[in-house]
Amino acid sequence: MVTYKLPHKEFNEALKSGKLMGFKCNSCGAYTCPPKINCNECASMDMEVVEFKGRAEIKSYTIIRVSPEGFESEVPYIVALAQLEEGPNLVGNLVGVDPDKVTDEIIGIKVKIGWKPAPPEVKYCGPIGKDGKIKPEMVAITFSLM
Amino acid sequence: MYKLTYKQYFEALKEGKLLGLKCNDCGSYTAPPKLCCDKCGSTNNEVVTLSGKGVIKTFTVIRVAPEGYDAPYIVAMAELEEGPWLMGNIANVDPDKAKMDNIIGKKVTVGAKVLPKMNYTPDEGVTPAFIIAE
Amino acid sequence: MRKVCVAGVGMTKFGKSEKSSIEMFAEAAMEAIIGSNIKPSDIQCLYLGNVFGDFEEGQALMAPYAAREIGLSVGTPSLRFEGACASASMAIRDAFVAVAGGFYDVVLAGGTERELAMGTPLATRTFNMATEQYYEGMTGLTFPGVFAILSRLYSKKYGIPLSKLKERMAMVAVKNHKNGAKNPLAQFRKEITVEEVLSGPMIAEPLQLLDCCPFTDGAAAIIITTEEKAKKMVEKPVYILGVGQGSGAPLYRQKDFTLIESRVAAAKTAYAMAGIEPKDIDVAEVHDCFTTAEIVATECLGFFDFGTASEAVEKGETQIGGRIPINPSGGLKSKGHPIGATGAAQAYEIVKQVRGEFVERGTQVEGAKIGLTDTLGGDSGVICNIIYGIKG
Amino acid sequence: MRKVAIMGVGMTKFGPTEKSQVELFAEAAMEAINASNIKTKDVQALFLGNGLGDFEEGQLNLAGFCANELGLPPETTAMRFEGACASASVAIRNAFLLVASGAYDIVVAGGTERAFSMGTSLATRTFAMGTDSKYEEFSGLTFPGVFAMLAHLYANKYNIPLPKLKERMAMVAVKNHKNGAKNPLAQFQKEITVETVLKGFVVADPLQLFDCCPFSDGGAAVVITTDEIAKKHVEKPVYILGAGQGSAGSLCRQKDYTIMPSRIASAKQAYKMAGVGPKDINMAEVHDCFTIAEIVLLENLGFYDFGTASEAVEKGETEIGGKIAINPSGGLKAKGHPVGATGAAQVYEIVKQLRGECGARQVENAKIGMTDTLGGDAGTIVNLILGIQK
Repeated sequence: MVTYKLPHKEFNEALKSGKLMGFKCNSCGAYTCPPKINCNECASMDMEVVEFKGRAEIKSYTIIRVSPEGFESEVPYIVALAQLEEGPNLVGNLVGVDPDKVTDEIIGIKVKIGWKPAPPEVKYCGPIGKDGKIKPEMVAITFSLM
Repeated sequence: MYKLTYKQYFEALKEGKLLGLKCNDCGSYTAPPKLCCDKCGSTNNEVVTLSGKGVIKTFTVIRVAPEGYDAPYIVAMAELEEGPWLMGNIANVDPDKAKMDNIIGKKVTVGAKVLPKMNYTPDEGVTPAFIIAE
Repeated sequence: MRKVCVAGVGMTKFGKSEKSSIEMFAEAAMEAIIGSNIKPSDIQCLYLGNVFGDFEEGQALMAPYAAREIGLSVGTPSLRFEGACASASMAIRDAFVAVAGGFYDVVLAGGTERELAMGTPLATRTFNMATEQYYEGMTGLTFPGVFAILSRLYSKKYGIPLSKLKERMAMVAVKNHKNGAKNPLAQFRKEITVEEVLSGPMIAEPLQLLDCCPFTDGAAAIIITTEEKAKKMVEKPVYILGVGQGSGAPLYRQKDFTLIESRVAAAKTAYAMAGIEPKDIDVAEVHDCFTTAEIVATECLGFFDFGTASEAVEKGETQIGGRIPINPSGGLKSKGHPIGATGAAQAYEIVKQVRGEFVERGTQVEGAKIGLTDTLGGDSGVICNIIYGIKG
Repeated sequence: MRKVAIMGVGMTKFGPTEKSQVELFAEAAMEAINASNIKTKDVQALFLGNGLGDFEEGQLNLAGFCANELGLPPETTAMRFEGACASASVAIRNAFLLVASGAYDIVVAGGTERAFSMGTSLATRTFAMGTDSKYEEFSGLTFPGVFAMLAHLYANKYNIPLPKLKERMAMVAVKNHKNGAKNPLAQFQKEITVETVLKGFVVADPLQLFDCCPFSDGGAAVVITTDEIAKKHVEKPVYILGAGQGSAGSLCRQKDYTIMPSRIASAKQAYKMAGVGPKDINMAEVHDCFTIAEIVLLENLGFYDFGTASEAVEKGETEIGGKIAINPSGGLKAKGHPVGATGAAQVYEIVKQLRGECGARQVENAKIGMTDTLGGDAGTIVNLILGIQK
């Protein structure tokens, strides 16, 4: 049997304890984050789990003003694309910045990686508890200014 | 192209009229409606009012219900006098007293039951309600 | 491989419908069957695109119900394909492969979708399911959001000021509404102006309401068959000259997605199979789910150099009568976007274009012989390109 | 048409899991790829079965994500097929067809599902979406309900007293749990008795808890290729000898569904292509979503005359070592039923059986095996016939 070295649940648990985890490939040296079953660059399974520095640079962003079901109370919010120092990109919420005041000057800004729980009203996205709401293990990656 | 859509079929059922299609090519009846005759595939059909009478062929009592429904209730299939089978609920039997010998083979008339719009459905829900003749 | 043709095509009016997904598909399918001068019993397999039957109508397992609705026999395999917005194109491409490979002679392919009854919050949530859920879904990313991020990347990369880019994006919407106004099957049949686009409510900055395609109900279908059979069925069979399909990564793994690798790969496969180049394409229906998506698509498909497509829009090169007319049907933007049906509706348009059937409507691309469809599923998780052509 | 073979197969343990559907499929697929002695870049297409990824995880467009997860190149064709519980079998049959016709040489096909975490109420509702949503849904029909009505229909038609039929149905569950107890990947690895079944709470009269298969999580995958390529990579290729698929409409239009025309048509296609008949099949993995379902399908597939299969169960003819071993893996009942993956797990079992790799649950001298997968209330039926010799 083939087994994940770092499934999403362990990735999220590490993230909640302040650690951004991913892979370094022993074949080509590239980094993969978030994890997948093999290297994002060369598809080798010969990878080791490593802790990332957790620092990135904003490459692009948007402000969501019409939200999906479950995210109504969050509007407006910023979703951004950021590149980690190790190379991979992440999609996350830019937090600590007023969505109504953000400008294109944010592109290129350095951020650190964190997390926030998924809004409790969101459905269909993971394990559902007896109360009908999702269990708190679903998280979103966040970016905050350094 | 449709002579009878699901919406028109249920609007009529709510008014107490069971509609169906009669095929002008092979003579057989199709209900609930389709684009073509269920037997021969012809689109040469006309809308007719069916007798609304049938016989129960099989049933079950649902005791673990889907989201949005309260168990127990009876789901059954009836064969109409004109030939087609319909699925619906039996309206006038206590689910806890439903047994093969007091349900299967019984004559029924077809009415309608209306449910409020639920999640993941575009409209209110309508289903045939079978009433077992006394 | 055998030569493969499209015989008949069919499509419902797009927009709000009181009919079920299956009823809409059955109407489009019967139009295609009648247009091919065949009977339902001649069809050997059904390839159906559908995305949200479950959320929209509580209906999974759409394919066999659709097959039996139009009277195909119980021994007819029926397959539902889900590749988000590219579902119908996947179905068409797979049908092509099965006919080319000799497994089937006559197949029905297409798609259906009924979105409007869901309402905007649930529709936005369910559409968002086509992005990756574990590592990006919980940010609340929406599809307008995906293309909003793309717009900023594009503006930055090519040094086009955002205000300039936004004006050109608006011109995409204006062009597609102009075409759609002449299409009786389109959801929106009203011309709009650049000012209207730029004064619309903000959806996901910098995308405004009229940068976005609508939610739509509708269905479309085509009959795919061998060259030999098609010639007997119809006067003007349309050949499927090339197909290509690619698979993309989640957004965060694509890095610079102004250059969509899966689209470049899919288009390359299709061009190579057809033995032609981008310049040989006379007309294209491309995936303009958002105005900026059309700009980026036309570069990935090789119609314009990277970074230059927005300028080409401004110069009118993508208008009917321009260098390469894009979305003469009105595109997703104005014709509408019932996601599971979109690829089949693109095929419907291109088949009719190369047959020269839009002269009266006033949207005929003169002398069009070869046309391309481009359909994107998710944030480029699936890309499907199909090239259609007519002899002579 | 080219000859088509299966090289490697892979499968996760079935049962509740904390992994995502993509992760489950990737593990199964990598196992199949490794067992085929090929690399991910050799794979040209990925055909994935998935039933309800949207409700389960809010995840659509799964095929592309699985392709990327495995590191397949961007020009790989990746497609998701949904045919309710038959999704993976639809994917595998499509892979067979496209390899046979020469479009692809190496394809990964399989399925994934994470049904367990939905909870019974939402799972029951969403599973019921495999029935007709216009004309049947609002009766509150559930899948146990579909087969409960079938049990009443069957008892009435063949004049078998309901208590007798229920006892024989219980024996189907007992047999499948007995087999599942020997399968380390099964969700339930515990034997049960007829009494256990008849004591369970009623889900839909007359079906009780142990008449029903569970909600499961799991992934399974197979690598499908040509005869020629398979022989170069593995010692014991398993050949796909025949494939069939049928389509049916709403339950009410099927009328007396103790006879399922879509299943009969599908099996006929598969037998014809393979050039064999029901009596040539040594073992089968069949769709025992409910105990009565196994009884009825044995008749539809031609293993038994109509009305006689429940008696054959009582006589032990469907046990390992009996006349025809049915569900040596434990079936959906004990192995589990992650709907989108089920068909691939059936193929996994038949391939392992034909190769003689099943240990305690090995069917001796098996040469030809069959799979039978049902989607919805017989809306989609797929049958595959597999053999160790061409």
